[in-house]
Amino acid sequence: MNTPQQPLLNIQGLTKFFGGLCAVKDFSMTLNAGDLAGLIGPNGAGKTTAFNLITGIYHPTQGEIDFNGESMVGLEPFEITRKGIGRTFQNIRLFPNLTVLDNVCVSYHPHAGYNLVDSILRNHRYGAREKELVERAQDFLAIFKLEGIQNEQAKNLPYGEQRRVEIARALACNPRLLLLDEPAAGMNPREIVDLMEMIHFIRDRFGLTILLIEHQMRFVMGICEKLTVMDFGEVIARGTPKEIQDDPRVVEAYLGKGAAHVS
Amino acid sequence: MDFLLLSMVKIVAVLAYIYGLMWVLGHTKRWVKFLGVALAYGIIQIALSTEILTAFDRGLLFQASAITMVSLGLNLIYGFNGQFSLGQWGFYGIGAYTSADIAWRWVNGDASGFLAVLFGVVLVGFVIIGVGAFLQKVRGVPVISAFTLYLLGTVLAGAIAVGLAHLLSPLFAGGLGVTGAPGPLAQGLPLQLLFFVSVILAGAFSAEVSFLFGLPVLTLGSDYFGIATLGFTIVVNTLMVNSDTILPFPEMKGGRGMVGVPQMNEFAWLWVFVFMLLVIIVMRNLIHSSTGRTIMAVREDEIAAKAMGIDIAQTKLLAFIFGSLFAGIGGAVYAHSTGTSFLSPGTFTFLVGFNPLIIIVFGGLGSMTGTIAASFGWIFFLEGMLRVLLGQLGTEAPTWRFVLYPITLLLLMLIRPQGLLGLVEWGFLKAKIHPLRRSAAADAAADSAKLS
Amino acid sequence: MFLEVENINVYYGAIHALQGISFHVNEGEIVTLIGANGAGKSTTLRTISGLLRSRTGSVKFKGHDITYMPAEQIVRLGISHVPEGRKIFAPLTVRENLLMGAFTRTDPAEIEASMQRVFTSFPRMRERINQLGGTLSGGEQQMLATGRGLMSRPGLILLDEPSMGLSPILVEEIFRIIQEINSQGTSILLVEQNALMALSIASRAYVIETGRIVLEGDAREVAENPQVKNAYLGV
Amino acid sequence: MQYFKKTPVTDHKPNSRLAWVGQGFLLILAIIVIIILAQNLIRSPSLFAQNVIDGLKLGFVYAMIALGYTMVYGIVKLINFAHGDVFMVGAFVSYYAVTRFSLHTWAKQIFPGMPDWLVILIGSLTVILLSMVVCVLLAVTIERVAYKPLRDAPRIAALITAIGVSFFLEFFGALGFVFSPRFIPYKQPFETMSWYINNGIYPITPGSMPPDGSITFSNIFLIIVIASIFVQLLLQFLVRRTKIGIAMRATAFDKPTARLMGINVDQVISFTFAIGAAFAGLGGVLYAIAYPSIHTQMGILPGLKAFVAAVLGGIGSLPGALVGALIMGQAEALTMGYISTPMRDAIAFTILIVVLLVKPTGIFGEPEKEKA
Amino acid sequence: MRTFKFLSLVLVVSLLLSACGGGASKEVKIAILAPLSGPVPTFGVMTRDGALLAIEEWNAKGGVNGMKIVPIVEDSQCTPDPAANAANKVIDQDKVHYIIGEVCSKASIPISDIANGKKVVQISPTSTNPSVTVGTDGKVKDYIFRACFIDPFQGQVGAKFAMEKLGAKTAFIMLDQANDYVKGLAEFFEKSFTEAGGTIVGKETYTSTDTDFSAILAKIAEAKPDVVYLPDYYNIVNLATKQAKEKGITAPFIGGDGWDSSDLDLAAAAGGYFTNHYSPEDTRAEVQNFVKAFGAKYKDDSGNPKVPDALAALAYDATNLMLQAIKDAGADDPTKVKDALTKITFNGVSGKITYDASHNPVKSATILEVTKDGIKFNSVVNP
Repeated sequence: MNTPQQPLLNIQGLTKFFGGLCAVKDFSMTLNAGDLAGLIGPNGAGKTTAFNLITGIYHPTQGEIDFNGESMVGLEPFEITRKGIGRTFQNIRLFPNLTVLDNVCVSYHPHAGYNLVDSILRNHRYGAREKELVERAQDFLAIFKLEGIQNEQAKNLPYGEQRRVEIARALACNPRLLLLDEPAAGMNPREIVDLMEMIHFIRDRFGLTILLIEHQMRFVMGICEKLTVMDFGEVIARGTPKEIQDDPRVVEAYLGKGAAHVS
Repeated sequence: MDFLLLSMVKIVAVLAYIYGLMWVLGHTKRWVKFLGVALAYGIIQIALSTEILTAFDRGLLFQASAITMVSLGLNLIYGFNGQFSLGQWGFYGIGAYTSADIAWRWVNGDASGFLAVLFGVVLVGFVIIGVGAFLQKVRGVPVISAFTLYLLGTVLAGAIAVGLAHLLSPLFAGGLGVTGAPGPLAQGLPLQLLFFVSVILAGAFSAEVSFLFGLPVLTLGSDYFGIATLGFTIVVNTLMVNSDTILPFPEMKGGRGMVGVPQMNEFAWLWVFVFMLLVIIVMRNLIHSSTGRTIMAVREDEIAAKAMGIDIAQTKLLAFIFGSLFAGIGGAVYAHSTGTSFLSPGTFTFLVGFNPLIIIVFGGLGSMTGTIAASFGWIFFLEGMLRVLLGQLGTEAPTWRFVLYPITLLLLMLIRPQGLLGLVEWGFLKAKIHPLRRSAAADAAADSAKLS
Repeated sequence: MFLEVENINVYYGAIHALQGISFHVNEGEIVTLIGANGAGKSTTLRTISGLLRSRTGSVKFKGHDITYMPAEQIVRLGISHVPEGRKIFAPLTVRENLLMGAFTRTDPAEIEASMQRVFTSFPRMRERINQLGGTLSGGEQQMLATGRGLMSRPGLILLDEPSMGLSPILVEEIFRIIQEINSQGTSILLVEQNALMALSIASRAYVIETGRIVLEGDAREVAENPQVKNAYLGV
Repeated sequence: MQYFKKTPVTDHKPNSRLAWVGQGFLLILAIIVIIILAQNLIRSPSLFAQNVIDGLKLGFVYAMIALGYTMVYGIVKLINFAHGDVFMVGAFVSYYAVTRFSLHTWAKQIFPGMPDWLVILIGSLTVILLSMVVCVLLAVTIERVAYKPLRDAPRIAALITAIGVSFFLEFFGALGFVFSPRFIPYKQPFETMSWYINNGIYPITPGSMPPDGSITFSNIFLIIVIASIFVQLLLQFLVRRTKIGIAMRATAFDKPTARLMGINVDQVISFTFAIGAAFAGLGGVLYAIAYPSIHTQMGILPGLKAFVAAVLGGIGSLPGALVGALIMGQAEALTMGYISTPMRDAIAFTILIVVLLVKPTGIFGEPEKEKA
Repeated sequence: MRTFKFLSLVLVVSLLLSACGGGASKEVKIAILAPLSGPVPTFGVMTRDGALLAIEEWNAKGGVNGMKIVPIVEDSQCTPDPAANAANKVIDQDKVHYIIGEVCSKASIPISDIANGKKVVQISPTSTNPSVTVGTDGKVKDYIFRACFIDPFQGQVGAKFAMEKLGAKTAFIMLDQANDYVKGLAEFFEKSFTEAGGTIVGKETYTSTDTDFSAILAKIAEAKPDVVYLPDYYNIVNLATKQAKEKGITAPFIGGDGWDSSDLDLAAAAGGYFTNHYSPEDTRAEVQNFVKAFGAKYKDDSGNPKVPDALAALAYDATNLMLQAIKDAGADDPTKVKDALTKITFNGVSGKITYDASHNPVKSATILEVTKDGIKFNSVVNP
């Protein structure tokens, strides 16, 4: 475990240019272990780009990302994941033709405990470890109330279940930091309440640090302990939900000027 | 019309045979499994020995088996891993020529082919592991540089292997005899054992070539990868045509075709059956494992796979290597089971190379059953049924064979673009359906979660 | 009625994205659909413009049933869809983009006149006329997309998230232009995440949540609705 | 404030170590190629020039076929394997137009007083036009029957269909009553003339060889170059200046949005096939004139090479198709001239692979966007 | 499992049925294996037509030994696998004892292995590869014969003609490395030419799918040989000679029997010479009757009588040889037929044919000259 004074995630001066376009500009953020933080901002503000930079899908033009005291810059996405950063995607990216169980099992691959030779020979080790792996995955699905649909193809699930599978899959990577990209998109209020409970639950149960992007203010304000607001690739405010709500810049950027008099 | 009926019955029978074989392989009782496999082998072996199955059927059966292995390999690369490859036929050819040359030299009193490939395969294997470990340590090496290092290592290893082979091959001279008068090692059971080894070596050789080729080329986008691999097939074919001028293999006789390739003869079905079964089992075991899941995950969504901690480059390479291994084994088995001791580059041109692709799309991408069934069905339809049918219709009709074939192809694609069997799997090939599991821990966890 | 959408159900594969949505737009008004990401706002627009098919119900425009009409014909009837994310033809110049907007029209002189009108609304476009669409900034792209949508001289414009990724000044600008377009007699169906801004210019509003309309009414009333406030600011 | 501030890493490239190894490897390859070429250039400049001219001829023919591939691929992402066979049909149509119907001299029959050169010019243009029209009809039919029903199916299904169509055209054409299985000596609508350059341009007369160090070329070479450049310019005009051309580019970029503009995407796609086929028809006639032995499988290899050229140049890009084709032509001609003829396909593909490794989407290709 | 049992039953029953269906003894079946698809369907069609003509003529005369001759045509694609399948099919399924074919050596070799193993007589009309009739062990395959020259003879004749009649001192050879017919001729031409004191000033290879020979021709223009030896089929000859004319190359081209075709481009190849089995101008009755009968049976695109080429002539001869041997043997018995073939003396279109120990025909060669107006007889060279 990292010492309290050392943040789990420390991002400094992160900048990303696409061609001439600056998608993320001098983005900084620190997360301590156990934080439940939110990243908000209008569409196109650069939030997802920031996620992609943290997870290595894009390589930053400038800046540093330290996770657990180690630099993540230049690492391949799969290496970053193996170091302990899991994520979900804005527009659900499950493996549509695989079953729910297999979707989760894929994440266990680095910890499968048996290698290629074992699987080809189907030896004892394969049998034992594969069984263990599947059982672990099944336990996991049970936590998310997905055990009944474990043999369904992911593409045949309704939206809400797909979201849950995606979160389960990300958690199966055994991350310390979980990045959730719009987990509540397309959910109805009831599902959102469930989701909020679930996020609290997984954070406590797995000892996670969570960073999420979300548009549903109800959700964000209700769940996050600290917030960072982005607009045009830049951080314009940070603080607790209460502070953010009262920040005029945020109100202006997020709701537009017309809203100023409403709230 | 009894010919038509008969050939249709043959198609159905061969599919039933495969179904039975897969069913029996998937049986939970071990003795049923072994007995069933032995029976499946035995039925055909007896039918072949007693000539109930004629040489015509035998030819179709063996060709279908060879193409099954190639197509399975391609399905692993394309159907399961999503890499559109047209290079499979090249690896098939490499396998065929490698094994043919090993065996040809062997029966002609020269062990150097065998030794060179053996040492080559082993040494290159070391090179791959060694350079791989080095690159792992250095990290962040561009693909072309990595390729260059592997290439240098391979060339070095190849040179050492050839040197060693020339040094050691006289040791075998006594046992091998000379051309026309083969010694004890070059005939009978030892020769059959050599076939076994050389088929595996040829497969391994194909796999190593595919590693070297795939390493840089797999970084290309889908269609570009397809064209690059098509280029590979064409380059391999060109080298075959010029094997006696550009390459130093006079016994391959270049474009005129290699004659005198040793044949498995009475053991042919044994080896064909064993290797086909081996390929099916290895591939099935591979797919239904953790690695297999990653292979499919890469097909489904590369970015999501990356985010789940999967090394995309390694996974693609792995599927490509295994696919090529199967192609190489298929080619090697083919070379020794044609029954005509003749191998010609004409078999390995790129146009014929579309066949495995057509087969796997027919059978259904990502379906092993589909591939196996389509391989047999396709050969028995095109080379069996259509040939027999049109042969009956007069002297002009055979010209129509390749007019009817593409029409069938078009209709099938229009009716079932997702392939005949889609994702259906038979018996043994089915993925395990895991029963619901409710452990105490899970219950407790679920309770504590209090999720509605 | 000008545009009437009745009980449409749209599926993405197994996902039931729109669950029986009905609403209408009268001639000359601005109607806004608001709701969270993924609620089905864009899906509704895509269904109206013919890119998606509803399994049930009907979409009627000026008396024509356009439920099963291909998108390219719906444009000819006078519905112009300015899609989410602008969807500028990046390899085409500004001028070519605008010409594509007028694809359904044949008279070059009139097309030229429309283009001049667009340039009056968006003077920036005139400066960039030979620049490639892909090289424009976000705000310019939105202007181009809106201008392109106007080029077919539509009776109804479907605007999907015109403020996305734009700076507040630009958002103001865009909304000013939207009002201007509307004042010239074009009806507007506006989908907007910047809810309160949208409500400030709309006459009527519908709130969509997970594929259903949960609230509808006069824009001012909707804006005052506590639920809406809660949803958009979490207060 | 510390003085030695840790400067942020600029432009993180994940792959940067040991890059010199790969660069060195490519450099050595390039140096070998340059040395071989330079040596031969010095040894016999006229032979080198001759090879370059022959390569140009080949390259411009490829360019014409490559256009069809690149346009179709650009718009529907389909490798249209049947394109080479459409090209073959073009050659056959012109052959029958000339031999059966003497279409190349129709003007003579109607206006007997017309000068010969005009008759031949009009006749040849008629023949070419007829081939183009037939090819267009054929291609549009193929598109409607075989590809359109599969537009929403997996891409591979359309590819397999394309292979099927290709087989069908080859072997249906080979039936006795359709075209013929034979290698038919092509009857040109006009006479071949050739010249040599050796301190001036002189015609080659039969029975005497041009002096040493001459560079020869023929009217066919000129026609191919002119036609190919003309087609390029025409197509550039079409896609840059005309409404349908702009619509093609819009459709290629984004089909749903194109539909929102009122563009009938199906029609645009058919139109693209038609244009590609028209140029394939023209290419077929010119190819047959240049290489006058036609048979039903004549389209396979030129088609494949043209496609490779299109990929080399960056598929979807029109200038790319031209540049790629010219590179292919030079690569083949120089390989034939200085390495070994049988290796020319192998060398051409090796060049392709090397180029793709350095620039994964071809010379003029747009880089593929990564989406997350 | 029930369906499985049912299917096996059906299989067994149908196998039994098929085994019972024997042919009537009043006919003799001859299989014609030709590449009707694959890379060279034209050769296959010509071969098939020549062979069918011969069979038709024999049937018109009452068959062989009173038995009607039934032709069975199969597509062997000029590719080993389909050729083997075709051979197996006609032998196993149709119970054929006599095979005419294939054109390409790479198809004839697998067929010959199968046919020889099954004691089926095969005459390949045009495959020149020695491996067709001689096994890998160096022993002659008893049942396999061919109707064409083997390479050395044509190569020698070509070289002799070039030196003696054309007075050539230098020659340039163009060859297709992958085609053993071409390669064989080229090899023996080179050998004879250099042995007789000539010089080979250049040797360039191409492949059968090539259409552009300019690089090779540029080298020829530079080397300035007295003759160019191009022993390939007419399709290559058409292309190469046409391009040579464009480059102003005046050296005459010399080739082999592959040139013989009604599709030879006379304008391009004019001034060339080739060795052949016969000349359609030959006044021998065999030749004239054949040309006439062929033209009467087969029409070209414009409805004119088709002129047979070397492939048709050789297939015709091969079929006649086979039938003559069956007649000589007096029975439908492959063993006797192959013995009869070794002893045969037959006056065919391509001359008087006898077989040597390696089952290669011994016959004379004709030299033909190509002119703008047609192919003219030049001289006859005897072995």
